Amino acid sequence: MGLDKLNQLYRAVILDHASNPHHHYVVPDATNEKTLHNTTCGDTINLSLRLDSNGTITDIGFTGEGCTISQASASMLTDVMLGKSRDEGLAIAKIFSDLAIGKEHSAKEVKLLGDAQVLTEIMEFPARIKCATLAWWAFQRALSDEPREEN
Amino acid sequence: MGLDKLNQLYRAVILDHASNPHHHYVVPDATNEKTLHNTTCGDTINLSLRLDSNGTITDIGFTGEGCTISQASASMLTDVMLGKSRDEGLAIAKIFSDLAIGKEHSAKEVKLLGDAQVLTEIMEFPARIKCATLAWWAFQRALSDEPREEN
Amino acid sequence: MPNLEQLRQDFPELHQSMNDERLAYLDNAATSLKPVAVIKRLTTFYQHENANVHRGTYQLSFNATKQYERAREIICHFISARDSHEIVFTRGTTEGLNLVASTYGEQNIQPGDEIVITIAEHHSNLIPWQQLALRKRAILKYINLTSNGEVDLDDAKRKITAKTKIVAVTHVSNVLGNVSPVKELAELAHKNGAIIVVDGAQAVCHIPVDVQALGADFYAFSGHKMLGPTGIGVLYGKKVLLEQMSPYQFGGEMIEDVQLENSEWAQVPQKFEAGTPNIAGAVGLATAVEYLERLGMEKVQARDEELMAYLLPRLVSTSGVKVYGSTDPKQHIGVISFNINALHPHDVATALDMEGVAVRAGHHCAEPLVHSLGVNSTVRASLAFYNNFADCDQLIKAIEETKEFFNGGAR
Amino acid sequence: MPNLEQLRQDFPELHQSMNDERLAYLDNAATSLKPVAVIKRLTTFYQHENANVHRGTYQLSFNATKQYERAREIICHFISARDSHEIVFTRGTTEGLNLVASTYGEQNIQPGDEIVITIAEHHSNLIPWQQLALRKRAILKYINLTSNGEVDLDDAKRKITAKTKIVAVTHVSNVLGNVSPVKELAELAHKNGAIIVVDGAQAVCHIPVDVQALGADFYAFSGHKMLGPTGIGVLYGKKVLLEQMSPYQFGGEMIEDVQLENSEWAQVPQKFEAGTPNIAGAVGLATAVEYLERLGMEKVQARDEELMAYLLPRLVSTSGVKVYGSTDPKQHIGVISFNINALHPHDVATALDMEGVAVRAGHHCAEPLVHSLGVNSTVRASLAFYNNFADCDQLIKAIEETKEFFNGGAR
Ligand SMILES: Cc1ncc(COP(=O)(O)O)c(C=O)c1O
Ligand SMILES: Cc1ncc(COP(=O)(O)O)c(C=O)c1O
Repeated sequence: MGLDKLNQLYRAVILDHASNPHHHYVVPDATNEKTLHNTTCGDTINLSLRLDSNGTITDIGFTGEGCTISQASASMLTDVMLGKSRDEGLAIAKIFSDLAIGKEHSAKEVKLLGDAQVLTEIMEFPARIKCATLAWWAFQRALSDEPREEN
Repeated sequence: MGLDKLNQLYRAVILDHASNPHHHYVVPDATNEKTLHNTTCGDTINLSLRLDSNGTITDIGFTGEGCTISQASASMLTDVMLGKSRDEGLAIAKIFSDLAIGKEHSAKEVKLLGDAQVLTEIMEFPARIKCATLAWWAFQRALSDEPREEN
Repeated sequence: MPNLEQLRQDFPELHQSMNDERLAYLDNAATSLKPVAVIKRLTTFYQHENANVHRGTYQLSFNATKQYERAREIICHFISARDSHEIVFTRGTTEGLNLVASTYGEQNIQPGDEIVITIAEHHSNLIPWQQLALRKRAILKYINLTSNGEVDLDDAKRKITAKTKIVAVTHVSNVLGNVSPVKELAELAHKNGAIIVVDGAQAVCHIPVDVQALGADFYAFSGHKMLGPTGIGVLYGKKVLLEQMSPYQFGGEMIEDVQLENSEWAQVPQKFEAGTPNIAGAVGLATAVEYLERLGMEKVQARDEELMAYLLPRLVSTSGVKVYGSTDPKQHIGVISFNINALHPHDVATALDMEGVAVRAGHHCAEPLVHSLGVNSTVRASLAFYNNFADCDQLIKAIEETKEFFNGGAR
Repeated sequence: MPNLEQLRQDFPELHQSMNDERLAYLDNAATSLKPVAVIKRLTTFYQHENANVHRGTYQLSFNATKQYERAREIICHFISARDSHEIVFTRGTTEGLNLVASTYGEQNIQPGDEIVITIAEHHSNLIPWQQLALRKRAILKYINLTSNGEVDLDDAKRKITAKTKIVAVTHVSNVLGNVSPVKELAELAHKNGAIIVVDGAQAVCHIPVDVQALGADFYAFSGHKMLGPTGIGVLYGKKVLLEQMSPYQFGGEMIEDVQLENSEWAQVPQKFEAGTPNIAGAVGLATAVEYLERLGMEKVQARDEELMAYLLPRLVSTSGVKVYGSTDPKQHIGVISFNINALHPHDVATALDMEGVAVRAGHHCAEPLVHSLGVNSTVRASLAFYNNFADCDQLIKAIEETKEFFNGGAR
């Protein structure tokens, strides 16, 4: 197969986000926050965001170490989520998680993912799905009410 | 194969010992004693004996529930051991245990086993070796100095 | 159910001899035989798909992980669990039950609390609770059986109280073959704020199991008793319980993060699967389950009942034979325990062995139950759907010859 | 050692493709491939010899027991243990180490006691001790490594003191591949009245192991990393220690006698093997050991060294590649960890995967060690005697192409 197929995974937009990630910071006065580890490689994503009283995401950022895919994915996520309501955000994150486990969504829904649409190609590289979804899970966990271990 | 081969295992002498076991009692004032379980079938053998100050076995008896083979073997053991010294007894028990795990002994040594010589045929019925050796192990354990769980 | 003789072709071990006689394998409760499909699956896995799971970044390893997790899904469906995260792979029933006692039990049992089991339990569902009770200064109570060998529900109502924290019960007895009233016991347990742990070792290969309908909080079983490989088993646990529990073993795969001084646990079920699991075992077990599902568990059950309806009355009416437990074949799920006159079960088993009949003699790792029958041991014949009437006939004939040998000829 | 190409024929998985490329399987430290002999042995066992062990009163079961116990003898001989009773079958290394921590550790560690491990430990030989220390309010100390990645014996002398009760150390590092000075550490431990527990997971398939010469009190390893099936492993323990220890799990096979209120344990090793063991796994592992013994572990080691002497300098001299640990190939027993420029190991592994090269990327379940290298993760290539120079060349070539892809073309 060789490396040609890699071009499909490492699109220019992905490499751009990875080398110049957007919102690469910890949100000051964050209302919600979650750190997740990718047990496969030891990578971590910390996602922090601020919800205002209307439930709108007024700031969002990420830090942590990771591969091209996980960094790009987190960067794309922050772009998409900024300014969305909590519920809109969760709905979009669910679309992404669903695609990652092979469920179908309409083209209209997929469009909501913004740049992150390109990551759906990741399904061709199943070993990397976890890298792509880590940030989205962190987002869901940060906003969910689960009384689970908070970092 | 059928049951013909069974005659080889259940010799008349074995059936005799099993139905009319010798020394089937707990030795009063026993100096040494050991109960062993056959985990395969839940059978037990209690072996008790009295050593006098010269180290001679002046009485020996067994109780417990078991199959034809284990009862007959215990009965034969008591016959052989009565009047022997501790060391002679242990040497004879070792011959029996050795035969059970496939080691060879001279015809002269095997003769020391008395009626129990017939049990060496048990090697043809490997699943029953444990039944035959239980009493002999109990004898060894009763006389050994191991500080192991005493019953 | 396909043609029976055809089905028997699926089990190579059926077609061999033992002591130069036709083999009648009637020790299925100890371990089942394996169909060709399972053996082939193992071979293919080891030849072409073998790789470690979870941490792989290459195709082979990803595929192995997929097969392993697919096995979880298949088993989840087979026992009607809600979510494949509720399926923990273990070595077998024994490990599953120990896991619950050492984690849930260790965390939740206080001095004075009560653990209730039945007198019919296999040692694997008895000693873990007994030792837990001893460690915690808790009280272990035994539910009695009726004279028929069935769990006495009236006694259960007396024994299960507000002090009870855990009820542990076998789904099907490995000595008498009867089915416990798991649903009723689960309701009793839950009404009293306790959980119920079910030992399904003897059930899964014989009757359809629906853990949700049963109300089981935990349900443990072994692959090797249900056509699968050795060394693999399953612990089902309700997700909310599994999530509360601390890990059982520590090592690879079960942690999110390790610091020098402490560690953060992974989510269920990985939290309970430290180290490299029995990957081929899980994959082979999935094939065994698919085999059973293809037959259909209702049909498997019907076939078991047909065989038992044939064997039980014949055994009961053989002179000198005492059968333990119910006289209703439906209360003998695959299992009959019996004794012959004054013959010791071990002597009987040796004689049957000479006639090619594989049965077990002993206490069947259920000493309290066997002692409650007034004996030290029994002979146990246990059936699977791939047995046939000829196997039953061979057993009856061998029993007749055994009686003759010990009472007539030699004795 | 027979003809190499002939030997490679013994491993079917070597001869397949991955992502349409020739497969270069360089993840042997995660799990080894299986020779035909082992796969065939499993097949034969399941087809014709399958039965439960220990309690059988019939021929088939007796034979299965004999095979299972014969496996114990073979393994006893392989690692030069004194007595096959010192061989406990486990699921793998992780379970073996947990067993020691939960029994010997639980019984012998008091508040304030010290447990000493090295910074290089796999999580399986770290978290059990960490958690034991937390439970017991004992102190966990880490021996540092030299800049070469080797165990710093001077630091060991400082850390192992009269307060030390347990020293736990890996025989061969799964990240750097170097050999720990087990003998010296054992002497230090014993001089201070402590015992030493050795993680042999990465050693047994590469170098001759003599547990007595090493002075190991416990030695744990996994079957699946040494040509054997998954789900089976071995814990060696000195008999006098095993005899003092309480059981690990409770159930069938491990008791002498069960009363309603308490139980009497069986002798070693049965005391530690509750429930039906992985019978086929043990039998298959014995075949794997016989295969290795037929080759001869000295020859296996020589072949490993030959491959490493070829690969290491080539990798070290590839521009942009940083190899961790020693530059001496003899201190890379089967294992090399490296990184390429600023590329993330996971991205590298995906690229190598596309080229048919199976390697691992991550912390290799040894986070403290990997962090001590100043990184979060590495790429790890690991060899076995059935690899060849073509595999090494394929890795080097794929690295070159990967660099080009990320630095040239796309990036
Ligand atoms: C050094 C070391 N210790 C322990 C283990 C754990 O072995 P297993 O996963 O077979 O229990 C491994 C393998 O992953 C290892 O490399
Ligand atoms: C009712 C019951 N529970 C538990 C077990 C233990 O199963 P395993 O030995 O596979 O752990 C058995 C089988 O021996 C059984 O019949």
